[in-house]
Amino acid sequence: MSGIGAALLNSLDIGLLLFIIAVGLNIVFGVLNIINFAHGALYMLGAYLAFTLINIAGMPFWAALILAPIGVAILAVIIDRVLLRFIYSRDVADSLLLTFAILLIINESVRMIWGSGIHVVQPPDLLSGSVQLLGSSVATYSLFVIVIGLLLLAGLWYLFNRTRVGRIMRAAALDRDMAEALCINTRLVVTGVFAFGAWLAAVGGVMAAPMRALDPGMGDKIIIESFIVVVIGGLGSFPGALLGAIILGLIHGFGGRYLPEVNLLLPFVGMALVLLFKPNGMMGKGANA
Amino acid sequence: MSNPVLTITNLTKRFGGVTAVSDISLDVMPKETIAIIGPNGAGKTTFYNMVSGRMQPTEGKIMLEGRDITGLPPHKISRLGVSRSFQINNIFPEMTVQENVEVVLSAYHGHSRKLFNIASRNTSIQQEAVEFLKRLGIDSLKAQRAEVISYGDKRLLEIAMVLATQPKLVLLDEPTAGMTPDETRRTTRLIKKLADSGDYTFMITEHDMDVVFNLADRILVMHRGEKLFAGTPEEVKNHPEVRVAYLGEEDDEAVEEANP
Amino acid sequence: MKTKVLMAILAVVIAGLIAVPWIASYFYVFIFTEILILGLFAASFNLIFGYTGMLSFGHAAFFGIGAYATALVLIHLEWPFLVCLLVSMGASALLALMIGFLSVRLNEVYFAMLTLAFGMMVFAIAYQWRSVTNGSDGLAGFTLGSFGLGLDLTLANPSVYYHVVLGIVAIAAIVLYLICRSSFGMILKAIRQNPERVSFAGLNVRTYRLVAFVIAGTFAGLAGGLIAPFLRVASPELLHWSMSAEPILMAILGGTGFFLGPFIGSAAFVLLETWITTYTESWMLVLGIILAMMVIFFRKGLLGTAIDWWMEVKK
Amino acid sequence: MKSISIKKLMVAMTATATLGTAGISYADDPIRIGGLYILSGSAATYGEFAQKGIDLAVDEINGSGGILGRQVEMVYEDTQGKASVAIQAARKLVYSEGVDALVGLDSSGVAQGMVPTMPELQKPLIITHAATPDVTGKLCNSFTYRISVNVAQNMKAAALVAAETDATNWTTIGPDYAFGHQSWEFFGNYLKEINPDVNLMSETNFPRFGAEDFTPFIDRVMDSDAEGVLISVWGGDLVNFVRQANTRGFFEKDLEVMFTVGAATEVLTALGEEMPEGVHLSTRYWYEAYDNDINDRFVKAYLDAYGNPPSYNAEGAYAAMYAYKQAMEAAGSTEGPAVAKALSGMSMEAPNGTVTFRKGDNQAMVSPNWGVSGPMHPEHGIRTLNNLQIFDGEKVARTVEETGCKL
Repeated sequence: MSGIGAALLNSLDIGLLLFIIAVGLNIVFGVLNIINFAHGALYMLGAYLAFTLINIAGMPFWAALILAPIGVAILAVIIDRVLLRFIYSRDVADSLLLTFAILLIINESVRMIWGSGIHVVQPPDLLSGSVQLLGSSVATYSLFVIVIGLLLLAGLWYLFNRTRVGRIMRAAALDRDMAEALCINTRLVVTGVFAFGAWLAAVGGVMAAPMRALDPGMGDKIIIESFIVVVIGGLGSFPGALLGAIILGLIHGFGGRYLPEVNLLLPFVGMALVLLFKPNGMMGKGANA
Repeated sequence: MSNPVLTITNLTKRFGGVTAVSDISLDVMPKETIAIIGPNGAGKTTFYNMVSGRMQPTEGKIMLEGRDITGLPPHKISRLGVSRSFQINNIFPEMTVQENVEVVLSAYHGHSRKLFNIASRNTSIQQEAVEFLKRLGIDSLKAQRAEVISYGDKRLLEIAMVLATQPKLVLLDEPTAGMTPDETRRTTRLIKKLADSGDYTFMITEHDMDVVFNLADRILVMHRGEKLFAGTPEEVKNHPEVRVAYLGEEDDEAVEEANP
Repeated sequence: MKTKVLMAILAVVIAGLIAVPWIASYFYVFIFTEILILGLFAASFNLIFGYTGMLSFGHAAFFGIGAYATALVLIHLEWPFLVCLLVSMGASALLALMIGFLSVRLNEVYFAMLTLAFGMMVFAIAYQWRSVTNGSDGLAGFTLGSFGLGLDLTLANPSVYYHVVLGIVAIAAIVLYLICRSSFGMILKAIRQNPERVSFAGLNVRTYRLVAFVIAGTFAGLAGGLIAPFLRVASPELLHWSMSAEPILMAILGGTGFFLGPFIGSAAFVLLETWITTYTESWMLVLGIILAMMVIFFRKGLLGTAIDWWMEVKK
Repeated sequence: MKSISIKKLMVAMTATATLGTAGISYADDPIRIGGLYILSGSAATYGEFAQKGIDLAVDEINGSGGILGRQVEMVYEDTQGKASVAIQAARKLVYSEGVDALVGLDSSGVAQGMVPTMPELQKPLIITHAATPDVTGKLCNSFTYRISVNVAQNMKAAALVAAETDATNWTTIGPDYAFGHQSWEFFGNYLKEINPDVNLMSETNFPRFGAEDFTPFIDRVMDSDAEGVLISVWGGDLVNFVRQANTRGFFEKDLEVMFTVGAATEVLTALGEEMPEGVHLSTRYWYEAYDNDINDRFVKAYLDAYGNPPSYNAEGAYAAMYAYKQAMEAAGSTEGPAVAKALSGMSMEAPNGTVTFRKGDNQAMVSPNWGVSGPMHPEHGIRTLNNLQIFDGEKVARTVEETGCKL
């Protein structure tokens, strides 16, 4: 029984981490109609910046959690102004290709700056070690990830439901025409949304840094996961991203444990099934694609 | 007279709680031109979408020459002989004007399944395409890329593509929308000529009442998804309810729709 | 005049390709083998991308399945190479039929995501089905026997293998070219520009997309069958999504609007990689910058840009 | 018009014809040696350490007159841990860069794909890291040598260590490719031979190489009846694994934990104190295990140059350069077949003592090292190894007949 409890908690921390990352991807897609292939690279940048701030500059983890995402968001503003502005009016395929190019550039830059070796970020003392919960030992840091994930979830919920900006974003994500009417004309909103998506990716990166070894391939691993989350939940849907992330977390947590022979296959089977039977995702619009 | 080309019975379309088209019945006789009019949101386009297979009706039946075509996908309905144009230009922008028609012709003649012929050397289809362009008076544009020709010419090209499928029934969705007065006159004349040739059965929606009264043998007036009245142009002109519900607003509507 | 010039250029290029083993250093035999195989892979992809307008992110599934089919036949049955290639094409055609049947119903992003999912499912199966595929290590250690048709060719000799690849890719390219300029090909181009109009012309767009998808998959499988003996290994990375990205890059680089675009793209890609990695390890950085420039400013690709430039000069 | 385009074509053709003429070397040119390592991704530190070892050897060799009076020059290519990439990289090194010999290979999967192609290249390859028994077994050939410990040798030693413990129920966590699966297979067979009473559990764990999350596998082992676990995870994966295992309390359980490549200093350096005390760690070379002049000099030079102690990968790569020096000087040439022939049966002095490439399978008779992790080293920032056991390389090796190699 303790096995299931542990797997459940493990699923939850992976799921909430994936949620933080994927919801950024989803907002960018929803409002800007851009599939941001470089989203994983921005997540990686968050982690590496945290590494520099903590291990090189000697800052505390908390400072990195604030500063690194801001740094990435600033970079996102530059990317948006220098590159993406050319392709907002074009086909989705073009944005996929351009952001793929950005991914290549960021990946290689990370390799040049930080080297291709493994780096490790220590969790803050307060959060290292483990506690007993549900009869099994759970990493304190996992609980922290879950707490931060839930806080962000609450924050995003507030943003989307209680603030004007958020409501516009959410409405725009569900209705492209409205997006065009309300947002696309406003360059500030476009840049802001892209930077916000990048900020979320980077928060995910900083959160992941103490759990994962850093290497320049870490962004590529997460981007496909994020695609799966977003597709399962529904492109452009905010609650969908949460549902998709939890489902993928469960697939990882339980699949690796109880079905290790096919654990690689399961997420993609889930993704395909959703696309086949509910192309807009579990929480997407009802209409067919 | 002969049997109707198209028989529509109790056609209804609901979106959630909204009824867009409600209980419309209509017979279309061979070689006649029937116009469907009504203010914005009257359900004309939804009606067209159901007849052409773009939307599934909620209720009702559509029979084409005695054959049930209700709910068939567009390509099947098109194969059976209903062809339509759209309010917005619907052509192949990167092809030449002539190629646009050739695509439709090769689909019609079944060439489209050929993997190893050389499309650009099919002279019979090329000649036929030019024939259709001539019929619409745009054969001089045949070598132009379709995206560069004028708006009015694009609409004529689309009509040429519609006719190229040798349809039993031609649906034209506001053929003169957005045209200059000159283009409108030219287009009306062309359609009139085609209708008078006795080769085609037309169903037309239109805002421009001059065009409607000029072309239509019969008119169906729709209002809020329902059939308000059906009759000859004369009857429609004199029908008090129609005048109140629709004709009075004509000018405003036309302006609104011409600037989408 | 124009066609004559084009034919002359093409003749010289083909003559140059035939002569590669004699005029270039030995290393370039390998380079050009790779260019031809990846060129065919990219050209097969362009049938659905450049012509039909479907952005698939799972095209490597067919490439990889072709490689695995040839490797498995060589290991277990030791059939002639030509038969291996037919098996590869058959296997990938079947897979393309299955994946395509389910995928062509969706559009744009949804199509891209579904093909990505299916492609990665094939990857995961190859990765975890150790008893057949040897898992992540892939199948290696197979040797080429006879060619088939009673031809006596020493396929193990890289120069001979290069000429075999050149011949097969040339035939495949001609077949693909004929398909592109057939009435069917014209319908595909029409579908890319306006699928709705095509269906209102009485054609089932899904059927046409499916046929195009299967043809593209089959030729990708042929390319895969050629790559396995060249690489000496059929491994899961041939099925990975990043392998699916390569024909996309090549098609964009060369020009999606032209039949030869993907081949030009393949050549540019492989040669640039070879040359740039000699000077710097940051090949991916350079590639990223080039790709960004191509997407933003030269969407017609190298070939399209070159032709535009040539037209300007002529004026 | 026509004449212009033809002229352009001529220029283009001339350019094609002069596409490099590498491959010809002259007596006073440096000897070029190609290094094939993982230089990117989660295992890239291994390539980095190997490069450091090689650079050290090359500096020493060049400083004392080079090989056959010629300087040595290294050319590296990244294998990315993929066989297809490695094979193409080797072709580039041989045919384009004109290298005389090859060293490297980190991954068993890469080695299995690459080794069968060596006779075509006609250049010798000394494997310095990849451990699959097959490449000096059923896939062996006269151009392929290995200077490092293979899985069979290391697992024989591991079985001897395991037999000393009280554990009878054994399972494994290993990367899902040749290395992980072969480690478990050889370990199990040898352990069964020594002690028929052990139970090799059918529930094994093979997470994919490069997987980020090992917790499901860790939990699975913790919930099972396992008393002993053989862990062949390595590289960045091992760093991730140990940190995640720590948070789950994996090492506090009453488990015999054996890391088959756990004493790689790359990993120990990255982990520092996070590597727990009291677990069995193996390495193919432990820098404090050998008391000889060459080792003293090597370790000191390495520490001076890079600030951390050398790993087995660094040592293997370092020794491989000296192996080439000795073989090329014995052959009196850099011709591939001649150098390969000279390597066969050759004995040399290396940091880990006298190393002999056995004639029948070209496997070097080198010793696996096993120990138990102890307190932190006061200067090197890594765990020390207690109860160090140096197994005789020859005794833990399979016989030539058993390898299946027919040379």
